[in-house]
Amino acid sequence: MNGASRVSAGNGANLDRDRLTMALGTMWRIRAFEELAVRAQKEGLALGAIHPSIGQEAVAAGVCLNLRRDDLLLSTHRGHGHTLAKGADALAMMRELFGRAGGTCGGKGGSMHIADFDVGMLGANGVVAANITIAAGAAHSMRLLGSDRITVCIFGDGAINRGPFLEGLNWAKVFDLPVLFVCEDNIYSATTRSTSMTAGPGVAARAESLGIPAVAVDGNDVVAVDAAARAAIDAVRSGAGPQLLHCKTYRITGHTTADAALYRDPAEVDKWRESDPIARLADTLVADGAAPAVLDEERARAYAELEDIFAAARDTAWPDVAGAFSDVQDLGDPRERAY
Amino acid sequence: MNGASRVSAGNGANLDRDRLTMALGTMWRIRAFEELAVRAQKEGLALGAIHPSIGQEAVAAGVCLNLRRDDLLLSTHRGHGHTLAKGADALAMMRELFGRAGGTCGGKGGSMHIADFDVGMLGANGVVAANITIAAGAAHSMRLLGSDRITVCIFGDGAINRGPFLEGLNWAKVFDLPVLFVCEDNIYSATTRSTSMTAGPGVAARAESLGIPAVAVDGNDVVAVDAAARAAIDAVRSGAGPQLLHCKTYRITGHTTADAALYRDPAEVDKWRESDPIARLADTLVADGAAPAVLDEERARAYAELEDIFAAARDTAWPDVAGAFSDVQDLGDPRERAY
Amino acid sequence: MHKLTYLEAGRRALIEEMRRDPRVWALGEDLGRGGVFGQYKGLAEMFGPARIADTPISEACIMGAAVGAAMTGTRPVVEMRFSDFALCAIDELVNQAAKARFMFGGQMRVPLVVREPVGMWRSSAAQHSQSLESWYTHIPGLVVVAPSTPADNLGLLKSAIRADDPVVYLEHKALWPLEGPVPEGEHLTPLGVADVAREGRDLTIVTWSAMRHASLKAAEALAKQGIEAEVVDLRTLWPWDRDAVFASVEKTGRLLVVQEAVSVSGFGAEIAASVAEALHHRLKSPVKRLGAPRIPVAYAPPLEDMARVTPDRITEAARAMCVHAEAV
Amino acid sequence: MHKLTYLEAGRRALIEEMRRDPRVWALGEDLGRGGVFGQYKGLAEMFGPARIADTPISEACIMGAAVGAAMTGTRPVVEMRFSDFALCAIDELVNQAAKARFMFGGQMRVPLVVREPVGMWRSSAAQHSQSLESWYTHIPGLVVVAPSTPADNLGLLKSAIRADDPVVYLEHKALWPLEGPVPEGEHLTPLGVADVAREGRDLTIVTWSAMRHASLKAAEALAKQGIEAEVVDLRTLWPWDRDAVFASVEKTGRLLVVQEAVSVSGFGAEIAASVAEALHHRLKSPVKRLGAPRIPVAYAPPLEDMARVTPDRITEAARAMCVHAEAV
Ligand SMILES: Cc1ncc(C[n+]2csc(CCOP(=O)(O)OP(=O)(O)O)c2C)c(N)n1
Ligand SMILES: Cc1ncc(C[n+]2csc(CCOP(=O)(O)OP(=O)(O)O)c2C)c(N)n1
Ligand SMILES: [Mg+2]
Ligand SMILES: [Mg+2]
Repeated sequence: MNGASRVSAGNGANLDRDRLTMALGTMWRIRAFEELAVRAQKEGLALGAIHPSIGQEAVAAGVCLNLRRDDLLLSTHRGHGHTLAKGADALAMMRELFGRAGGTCGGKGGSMHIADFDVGMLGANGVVAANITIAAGAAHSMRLLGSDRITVCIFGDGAINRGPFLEGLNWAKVFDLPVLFVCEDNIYSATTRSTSMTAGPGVAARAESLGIPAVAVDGNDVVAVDAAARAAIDAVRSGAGPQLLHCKTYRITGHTTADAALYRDPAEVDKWRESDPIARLADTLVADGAAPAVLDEERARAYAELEDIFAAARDTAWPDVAGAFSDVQDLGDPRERAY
Repeated sequence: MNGASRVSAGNGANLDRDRLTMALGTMWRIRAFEELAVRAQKEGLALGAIHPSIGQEAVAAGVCLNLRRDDLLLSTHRGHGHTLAKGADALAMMRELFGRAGGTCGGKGGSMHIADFDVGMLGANGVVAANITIAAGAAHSMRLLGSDRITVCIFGDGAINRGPFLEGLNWAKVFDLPVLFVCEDNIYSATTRSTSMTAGPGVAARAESLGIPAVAVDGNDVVAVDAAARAAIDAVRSGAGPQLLHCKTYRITGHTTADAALYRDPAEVDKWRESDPIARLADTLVADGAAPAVLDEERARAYAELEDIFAAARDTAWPDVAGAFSDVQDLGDPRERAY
Repeated sequence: MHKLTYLEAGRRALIEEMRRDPRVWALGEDLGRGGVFGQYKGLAEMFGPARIADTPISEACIMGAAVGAAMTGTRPVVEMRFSDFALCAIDELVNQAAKARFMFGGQMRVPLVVREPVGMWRSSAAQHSQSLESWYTHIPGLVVVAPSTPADNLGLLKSAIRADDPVVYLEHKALWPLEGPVPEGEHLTPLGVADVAREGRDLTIVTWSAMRHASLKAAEALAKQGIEAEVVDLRTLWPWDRDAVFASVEKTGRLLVVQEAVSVSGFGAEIAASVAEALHHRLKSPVKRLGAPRIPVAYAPPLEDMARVTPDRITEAARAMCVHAEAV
Repeated sequence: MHKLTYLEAGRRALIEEMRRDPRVWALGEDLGRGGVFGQYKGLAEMFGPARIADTPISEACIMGAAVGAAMTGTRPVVEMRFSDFALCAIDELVNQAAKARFMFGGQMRVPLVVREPVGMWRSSAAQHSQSLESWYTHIPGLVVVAPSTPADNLGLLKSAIRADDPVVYLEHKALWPLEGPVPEGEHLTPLGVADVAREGRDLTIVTWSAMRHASLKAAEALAKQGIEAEVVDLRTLWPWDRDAVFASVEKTGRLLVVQEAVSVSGFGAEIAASVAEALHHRLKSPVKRLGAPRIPVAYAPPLEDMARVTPDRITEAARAMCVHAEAV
């Protein structure tokens, strides 16, 4: 029944060292971004809720390695990593977290609504599972327009119990659309262990019951994620219809920066820390003969870049208040009846 | 994958002739009710939309044979048969269709909102799939109250593409509730062949992907439906958690009385007419040694009863208009700001 | 001018816009067989199943997919069958379609039209009779349209499809068979502009959708009593035509809002409050709203009728306003 | 009297009612760990996981299951986390919970309470900041409650749980930490009764939820200018306390409605229209509404603030009404 085939890790296979070094760089940039976002929140610079993806970087990096710049990506409330990996401008993103001018959304959206249409990133979403149907529609649109851009939709393990998961996957398969669904399974939905609220064997079985091929992969092994994503995306591109990738990973931080996550066994966290996706990739590359110094450079470059970005974002002005009234709609006066 | 086990028809097994004669009577009553409802609509007596269940009687009869009067049942827009089989008063139902005083809902609901809480019939529903989550809640309530009443929820093949199907089944399994889900698969959702809009192998596979055992059965064979329902309901009663029954049947009429169903191949309809569930049961009983005259009596009794009911309903007064303002809510004046 | 029904006018609008703009497509249940009321009859044959798309019974996904499609370069026309079923897709419409452009800082637009047949239609009962236009007028980002005549169903639907905002387009089920004159050539009714359906000096009736016709009947009855009512059909509820309404009320000094929806927190409250705020000193009598009581719509005709605003009820209310004012 | 926060008062209400009535239970995401704001802290330990039920992320099923449960003898308290997510469960609330009793001819009732935290809470942005109370007041069958103080959050939540109607219970996120005096013994605030939070002779401010506090601040500022505002906190929006509002406006001759929600088609329109209809001739100045512009709530604080009705804005509007009226 639980028929998701497993792609084993890439260790031992022929490694494409350049490609993986790029992935390492991406992962370090995500890690640095998230750490600085957490710091920014402590300092009152990042506003609203921040959902860090520390520990989950291999999913973003591994999937997006296989996407074209003009492919489409939809994400979740925990979307910084995906957005960076898709190629969005990190300074604009940080400015958005700080609510500043020049943010990806002009400061109107914040962390949960980051989008960068220039790189095909169609948005985080504050509503769990909502992007699944929107992704189906984006793929539908590409079909109608005769475009070969594919759509990738990432969602969490908690999202698979909401109706749009069923409706969106069914839709994608009925219309045989070019979509890759990625379940980024970090074991928790907010403070709840997702398995306790999830009937049956899980996301892959659900996808298969809808006729959508599903593959489960170690989501902390970027080599494996890359390989599985490549296979699934090749299938999508070749017209085989929607595919699903189940990436098993772990949320190292609390649900938000405000969540101490006391409901978890510290031993569980420790165990997963040992499976840090960045360290694992570095080990793999070193074992393959890469020079540790080169890898350290990736790290150093990422933090240097992000520290600069942090400072630049902090020094950016607030957006003009007129922005509160723009981009609402063409018709009608948004100030109507205002105070 | 499509692992729904199949219960084969009862032919050849030891038949409980009394039980099946009762089923025959129920089926004839449903058939007669529906035919008179159709006639009533032609004559302008039955109002609103009427969704007849002609040809589907074995599902209602076979499932409800296994229910206690105090068990709970939730139905669909096509719910007359289920409601009758659960034991509701046919005259009150006909009055409801005519919008008359003494209708099951006092004339406020009509065909799509028939309910009879006295016999555990918690309602038809005008919103496809909506009763699935309500059924989960009713079962949840029984659990909390320490009651041993089980809940049965019937829905159509079109309902399995709506979110509440996923959410309700997942919920039932997560809380391990005593519910039987029955998919009454009549091949069509309104004018659409359901398979064309349904990804994957179908309802049983979807249930199984949620850890819910599923059985498929010939829904035009009441012996088989009875046996499969009994097994599933025994499992539910014994605490095995939710179960699903997939009954394959056919809608002989159009979607509503207003639908000529020209989108169907007449040969298809003819083929299914040959599989009429009432005729099949009668044949089975005769083959088992029952006297045809006794069976004919069931038919005659049903039509005689329903003709009387038709006349009685027609001669019933409209409800008092004060009813438009009652049963709205305890608090507040429903006439507030009225014209 | 030739004659078309309200239904045929909507159908013609869609055909014309689909011919004009290949990015326009329609999606909804049973569209391939013409849709539940026949509004899409023959369109699948004309444009093919890709552009007249049959969908699963998945209102949330119909709306969500339309949002995704509208964001990415096509122009979906969503069919919700009954406006009541749109309640299965409210997150998609309100949290997504209406807000996306703003949340994302104007990176894109969401040019979709949601067709939601509304209103009472004999014995459709509580889950198939609602009119929730006031909800949508409350949501930043949405345009709300409620045509009342064949010509307007042609001209407004075409304008709605051309608009770059998400438009909630409320056709009234009871109006499908209504016949009326429709221009033969290209006909676009501008969004946000009311139609003065009848001129009059004594009181202003502001209305929309099917109530336009009830109001015109009432106006005739009132005329026989010497009261000349001006009937202003808003046509677009957001943005509504303040200028037309205010000009009329300045002239007549009396405002009666007539709506089919539940009166409490109905859109009539917005109109009445706006006029009371702005034109208090010009009013010869207090503003007044007519609408349904705060009850679900019942199935039995005599009970259902208790939820109806009828020409008689309008006439009576209007007369009371005029008579009363003279007495003051 | 002792002091409790608004959050603790709600928690106490639920504890008291769950102790009193074994049919009461609560369901929602993360409740076992206290809920997203800590409103349920310790309750799972107190009442067990069956009565403080953790649920999947399935808002539609949370609401639908509550409808089924309420129909069959238990009394669910539904937690929606943010009122915005209730938009995923609107069919269940509006087409099912609100209508079932009526559609089924009064065979049963649907005694459930839906807790929906509302309102702006710094930088929560467009999908976590909405106030849609006017929607619910428009729906026959629903009761709508919006407490503004700890004592009321205790007394109203208890009354809501005891009511046999479905109640939409709107707590304001910004009020969670607000401290205030709360009676020690059994405390029930009746539904449908307003609270005159401050007496005054010059104008009536009708408000609810967090805007009570902004209005009281404004009233203080106004007092310094010699204007005495009466502040009427509705507490229950449906049914709202017409008597209290009308009595106050008859006294002051001026009505200012203050709401956090979008003003267009907000509940303030219902209040303003009702007063304009009934008390036109008693008004010294036109009715007036304050509310948010018709914009989604932005993330960046300076932009977010453009959606806020502030004490200054209230003071200014109230002053203009009083001054203007004197000039007339
Ligand atoms: C419809 C909806 N319900 C509830 C929430 C509140 N919420 C935000 S994130 C979250 C947990 C989501 O879990 P998962 O999908 O596994 O994603 P993760 O946070 O683990 O990345 C919840 C319940 C929401 N945003 N939307
Ligand atoms: C949410 C919703 N969408 C659409 C409809 C309109 N509708 C009524 S019945 C029906 C077909 C349902 O098909 P199925 O579930 O197979 O039941 P059947 O009519 O075949 O018994 C549709 C689409 C509805 N009532 N509710
Ligand atoms: Mg998760
Ligand atoms: Mg069917």
